[in-house]
Amino acid sequence: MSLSVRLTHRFPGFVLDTAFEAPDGVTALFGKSGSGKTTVVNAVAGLLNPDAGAVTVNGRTLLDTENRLNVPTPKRRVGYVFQDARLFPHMNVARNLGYGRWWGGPPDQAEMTRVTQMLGIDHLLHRAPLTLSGGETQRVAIGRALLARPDVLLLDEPLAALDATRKAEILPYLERLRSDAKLPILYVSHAVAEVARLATTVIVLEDGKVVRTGAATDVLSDPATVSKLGVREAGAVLQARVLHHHDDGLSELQTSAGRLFLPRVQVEIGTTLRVRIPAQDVILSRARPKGLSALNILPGTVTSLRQGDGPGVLVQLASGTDQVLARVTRRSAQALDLVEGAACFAVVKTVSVARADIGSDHAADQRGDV
Amino acid sequence: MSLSVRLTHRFPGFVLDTAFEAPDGVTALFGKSGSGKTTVVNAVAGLLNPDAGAVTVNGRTLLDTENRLNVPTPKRRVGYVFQDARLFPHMNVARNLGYGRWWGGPPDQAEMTRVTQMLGIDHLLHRAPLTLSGGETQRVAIGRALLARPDVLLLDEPLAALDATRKAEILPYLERLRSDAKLPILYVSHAVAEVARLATTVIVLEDGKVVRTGAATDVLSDPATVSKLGVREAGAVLQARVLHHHDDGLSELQTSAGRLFLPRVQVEIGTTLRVRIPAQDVILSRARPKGLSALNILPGTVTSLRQGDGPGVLVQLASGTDQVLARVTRRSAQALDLVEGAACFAVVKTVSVARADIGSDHAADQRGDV
Amino acid sequence: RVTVFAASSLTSVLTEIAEDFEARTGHDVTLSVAGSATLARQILSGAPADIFLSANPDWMDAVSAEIVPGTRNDLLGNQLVLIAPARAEPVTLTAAALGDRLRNGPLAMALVDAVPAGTYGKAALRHLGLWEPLAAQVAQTDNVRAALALVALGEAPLGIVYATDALVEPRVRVLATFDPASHPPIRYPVAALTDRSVSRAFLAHLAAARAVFKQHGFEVLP
Amino acid sequence: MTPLEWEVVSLSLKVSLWATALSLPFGILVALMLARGQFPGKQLLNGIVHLPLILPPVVTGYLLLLTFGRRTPVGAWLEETFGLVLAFRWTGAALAAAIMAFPLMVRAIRLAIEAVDPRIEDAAATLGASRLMVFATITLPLTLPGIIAGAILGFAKAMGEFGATITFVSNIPGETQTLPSAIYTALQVPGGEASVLRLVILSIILAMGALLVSEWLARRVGRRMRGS
Amino acid sequence: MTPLEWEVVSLSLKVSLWATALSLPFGILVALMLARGQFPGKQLLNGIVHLPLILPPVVTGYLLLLTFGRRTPVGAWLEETFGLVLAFRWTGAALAAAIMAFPLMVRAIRLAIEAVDPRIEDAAATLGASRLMVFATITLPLTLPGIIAGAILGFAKAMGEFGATITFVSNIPGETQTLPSAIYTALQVPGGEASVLRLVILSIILAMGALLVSEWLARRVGRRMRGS
Ligand SMILES: Nc1ncnc2c1ncn2[C@@H]1O[C@H](COP(=O)(O)OP(=O)(O)OP(=O)(O)O)[C@@H](O)[C@H]1O
Ligand SMILES: Nc1ncnc2c1ncn2[C@@H]1O[C@H](COP(=O)(O)OP(=O)(O)OP(=O)(O)O)[C@@H](O)[C@H]1O
Ligand SMILES: [Mg+2]
Ligand SMILES: [Mg+2]
Repeated sequence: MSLSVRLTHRFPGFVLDTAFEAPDGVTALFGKSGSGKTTVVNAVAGLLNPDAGAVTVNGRTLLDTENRLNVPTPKRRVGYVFQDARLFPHMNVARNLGYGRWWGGPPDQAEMTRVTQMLGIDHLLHRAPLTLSGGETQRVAIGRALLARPDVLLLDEPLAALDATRKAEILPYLERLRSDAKLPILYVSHAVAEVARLATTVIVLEDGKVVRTGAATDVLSDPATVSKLGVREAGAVLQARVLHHHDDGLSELQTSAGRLFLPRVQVEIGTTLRVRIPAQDVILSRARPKGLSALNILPGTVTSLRQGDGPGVLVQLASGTDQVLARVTRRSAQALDLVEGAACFAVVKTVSVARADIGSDHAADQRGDV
Repeated sequence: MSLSVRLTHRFPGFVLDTAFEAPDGVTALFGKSGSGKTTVVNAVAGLLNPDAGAVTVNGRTLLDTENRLNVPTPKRRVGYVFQDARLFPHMNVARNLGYGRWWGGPPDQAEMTRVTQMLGIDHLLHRAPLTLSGGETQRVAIGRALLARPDVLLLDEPLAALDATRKAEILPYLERLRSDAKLPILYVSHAVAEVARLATTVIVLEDGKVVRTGAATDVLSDPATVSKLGVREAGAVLQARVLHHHDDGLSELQTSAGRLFLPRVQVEIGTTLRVRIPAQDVILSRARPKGLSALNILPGTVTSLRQGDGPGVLVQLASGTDQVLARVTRRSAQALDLVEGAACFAVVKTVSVARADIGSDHAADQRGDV
Repeated sequence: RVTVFAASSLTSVLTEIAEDFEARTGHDVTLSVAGSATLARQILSGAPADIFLSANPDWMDAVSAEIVPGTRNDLLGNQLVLIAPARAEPVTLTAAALGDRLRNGPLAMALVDAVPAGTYGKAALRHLGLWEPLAAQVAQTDNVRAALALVALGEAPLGIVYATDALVEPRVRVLATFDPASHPPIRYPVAALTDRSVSRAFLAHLAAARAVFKQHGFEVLP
Repeated sequence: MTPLEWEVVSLSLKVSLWATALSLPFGILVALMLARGQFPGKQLLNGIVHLPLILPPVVTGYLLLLTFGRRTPVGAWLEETFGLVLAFRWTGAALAAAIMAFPLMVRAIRLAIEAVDPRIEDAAATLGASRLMVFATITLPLTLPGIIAGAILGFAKAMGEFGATITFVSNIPGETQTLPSAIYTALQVPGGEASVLRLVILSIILAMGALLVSEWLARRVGRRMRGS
Repeated sequence: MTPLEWEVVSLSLKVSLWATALSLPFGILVALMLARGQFPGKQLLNGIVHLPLILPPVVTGYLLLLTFGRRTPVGAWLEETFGLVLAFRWTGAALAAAIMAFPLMVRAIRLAIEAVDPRIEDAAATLGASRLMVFATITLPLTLPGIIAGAILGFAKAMGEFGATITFVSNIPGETQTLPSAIYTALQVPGGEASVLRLVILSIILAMGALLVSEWLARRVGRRMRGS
């Protein structure tokens, strides 16, 4: 078990009562504002002493209130990116970045350069934190946590203040950290795309309670979770193996349901990836459509239809051994006569499979598939 | 002119040199982290004294360095939601919310209730700011600015810390403010969906300079802007007039290009709306496709093709008097033989036109179309 | 009610006399004690004092413009003594013997250029040819009581104070009394500052309280 | 407590409380000017405020006597205009204590004002608060811990002030004889150690009480900020 | 300056500087304990620290004499063990000045420590810094303005200290005669005003210089934080 958390804590007017076990990799903490995400992360970092509970990271017990065990924060070796960046105001950016180094081994100049360039903060090294912009501050905070070479990363909405371009630069780095350094990561985010790309496990919190927990592939393609995530965020995650990189910038992948064409992914042929297909980006057709710009057409069978509050219907297809989710209107569902067991085709635009939704599959890495 | 800004200011290593004029309504400030957005907003609020420049809001000159005019901040009547919330730590939430009231007229209990309920902070009124979660803090900051009944709203990434559901509750409120209260709004955001929904005018900043400025409809459907926005964010904005509300939860709208079916919009029949269609959600077809779950099929003619860095091509269609953007792969573009002047059909899923991308058209309101 | 400004070295004796005066006449006596310099300056600034008792004629001279003509007279005299902690051996008044004694600590005196007991002491030592050899070992205190305390605590092996002070401190013994001729005469002048009957009554009472002053070791001047 | 001791104690309390209460507004004002102001002579003001700390108390007392004595123009003017006599009155003792305590008070408050985040004040300004309003509703409340610290320092100093007080207003029982003066007087009496001890213990008890109250107040203020 | 004045001035500076320098570490420690510690007797410690402020200086000096005099166990032990004699030495004057300045120092530093945002310290702890490291690298530097303020208050107080010093170590020219003692001496002589004035002006110049240096230091520290 990479991460095991059991916590009860009471604030006036709010009760946290959670327990979850997460395997190696990225565990996403998901939930509305005020649902208790930061509270959980603080307890893992040792900044909050919960009324009762136990926390184990990679087999190391950090907290066990029953046995009166409570490893102090500095000994927990967490790399925490706070929701409010909390830079040290009296140190310049370089000294902020170097602060955690002393117990992470000797300073590694190459790593420093790599991280600051990736975060686009290499020109800010001599600046005082108070003069940084919001996004710059958050990026320095990320760098500071990464450079401390922690045993576990706690990321509390690390990318909220950043633009899409910058996010797209930071996410692959986190992904590599997860895979190369085998660093367990607890990741708080509102953005399903980020979560889907990174997370092995998803925990959904509501009012301090865990309402759903499981493998990212399952949770994110479960229509029952959709209401927790918001309509736009539903989508299925498929496992796909890279077959070929084409000259025109596309990569061809094999899923259990059929071939997929994606924008070039920078991984070796044979790698297994996790590809997220948002339900709203899928068009259904009873006949195999022709002459469309969309390259990906996956055959499948309707396994369930779920009517939401609005005009939409969430259709779950069995496609090979995987599942595909599609959101269509009630009107379309009727026009196409979609019922359980009906055979149909899912049309997915190549480019609508966003790069951010492709992640290397961590479980597969572990099985030695790579 | 609702908002006219001309600023030059020099920080060590950063030069702001911007000038823009924005008509009534929401002006979106767009740009990467560190591009100078907050600096501009601070200058409008009077918190930064620029080296030189002038700021006029609704015909009232707030700053004119040449004429040594500089209205002090409290007299500027701005409602500023800061990137870092800046709640008053010694006042509870209720007192924070009430702080701006004294020059906004007598306290309006109904408005207070409306705003706190909309923001979901009515149960927090007696809490100390330090005990709030990140998102709660940001919501209180929004409420504080709104309740001050300002002459102009300055919103610096107000929704960054919030989940999709909560955003979907706050955006319509801001929209109504813009339309009902005719409040000019300067809105900083990284999220194009938010911007497209609200903004009349878009200003794109890069390294302290304005690189693009214009009506939201134009800027967001201009392929040249795409690189500034990030690939996923490109999309066209159409004007559409509500024709009918159907029983199955759909609304039918008339655009210059044809009919559109959207999830029910809560406006009166006859209202003109702004509908954003993200380029990546559009599928192209040379023949009119049949048997698809997608309800919206707009005919058009290719006016330009623009090859990006990756495998994608951005196709601009003239469709009626409007424009539609589509991102397709090079492979598809070749397969479909898409060239300038080619006639084709744009397929848009009903539900892919997100609710957040529908906004009431402010310019139309002003023309008295409603 | 009569307000008496008195040098602080007179505190205890005046308290006793004032109580007696109150008992006899029914007038309240307000006794404000501080250093003579402080009191004199206050009188010059218009302090509401009726009587001034100075520990030194100079400060009485300084306020001469304020006093009621004809009321000034030298009320008391005192003697200067060399003291040591109670168990100390006698010592001869030679530079060598004193210097020997002072190897373990200083000679405690009041400020030799400012406080009367100090200036008298300095004059006496100089007269005896002892000032030059001993000057470096003199620890000066801001009032004579502090010098007495230093000797009483054993911190200073020797001290020069008034005979009146030594009398009431059991932890010290008098080793020698300085010849009155060796220093300017020690005088406590008194004067009325207001021409009220109660002021005069108090002056008269002071003059009549010879026994009390004597009991406290003062010399009462005719 | 004997009636005499009681008189001394109540006078000391009266003097110290008035000294603290009256100098606090000025202390806040001067601290604000020093923390935030930009004006010529700022360093001069800073120096003047520190003077009572630097000079031996006797000198301060003497300067007060030279300034506010009954025969000085200022003293005469105060008496004529407000009927306020300072010299040799408890009011003068309060003035002396206030002036001696002033630098301590100003430093503590100034330090607290400098610790207030100007961004919070900016936020208040955008909400329409004038500079005065910002000060009253934001800066001042956030400075409260410093003001409490300043007040208690001032009060303690006022309770212990001796040199300036005795020089300025003498040592008149019932009018200007505060606890320190009484202790001084007792020290002049052979064998007065016992009464000195009693008075010292009284001083300590009073000051400890004030200290506890101030700590309790400061904790309350702090707790309110960190959430009920 | 006459040679005598020069002697007095340099001695005063020596005493005040040592007093400030030696008490600063203790001041920081005690301020930290009072600001952050939770231990029985905390209020007692708080009270003891304030004592020199509350008591008349003479009493403090007398208590010092009773504690550190050569005939006392503590004094004897210090002399035997470290060869350190306090009574009638400038070292004793420094001790007296340090003790009188201590409450001022502690208050200023404590106030600054209490203003440090504990969330920043938490961040340092997550980065592996032990409590001591957090204190040395985060709390202490952020407290620097308060430490500077405490040091200058302490120095100013040490420059002006008279009552406790003269009671404890007397006035020995060249050894313990500080500026305030010299000023007091001059004040006791009729007509001594002229030399008082000279000495007072010397005091003021020295203290003003120290004040300016401290203000400059504090500004530098502040500027560094707000960005070069
Ligand atoms: N010290 C406290 N006292 C009282 N309530 C608190 C305290 N700290 C947190 N809470 C409450 O606990 C709940 C959970 O807070 P938490 O910070 O964990 O939320 P979150 O899930 O991180 O939300 P967000 O996404 O807005 O940051 C919130 O309702 C918050 O108001
Ligand atoms: N006081 C200052 N001194 C030096 N540089 C500064 C100062 N304030 C801001 N800058 C720089 O000016 C640039 C613009 O800052 P600004 O805060 O306006 O960015 P922004 O567009 O709001 O970015 P973000 O999206 O990250 O908040 C940044 O590069 C920032 O580092
Ligand atoms: Mg949170
Ligand atoms: Mg910004």
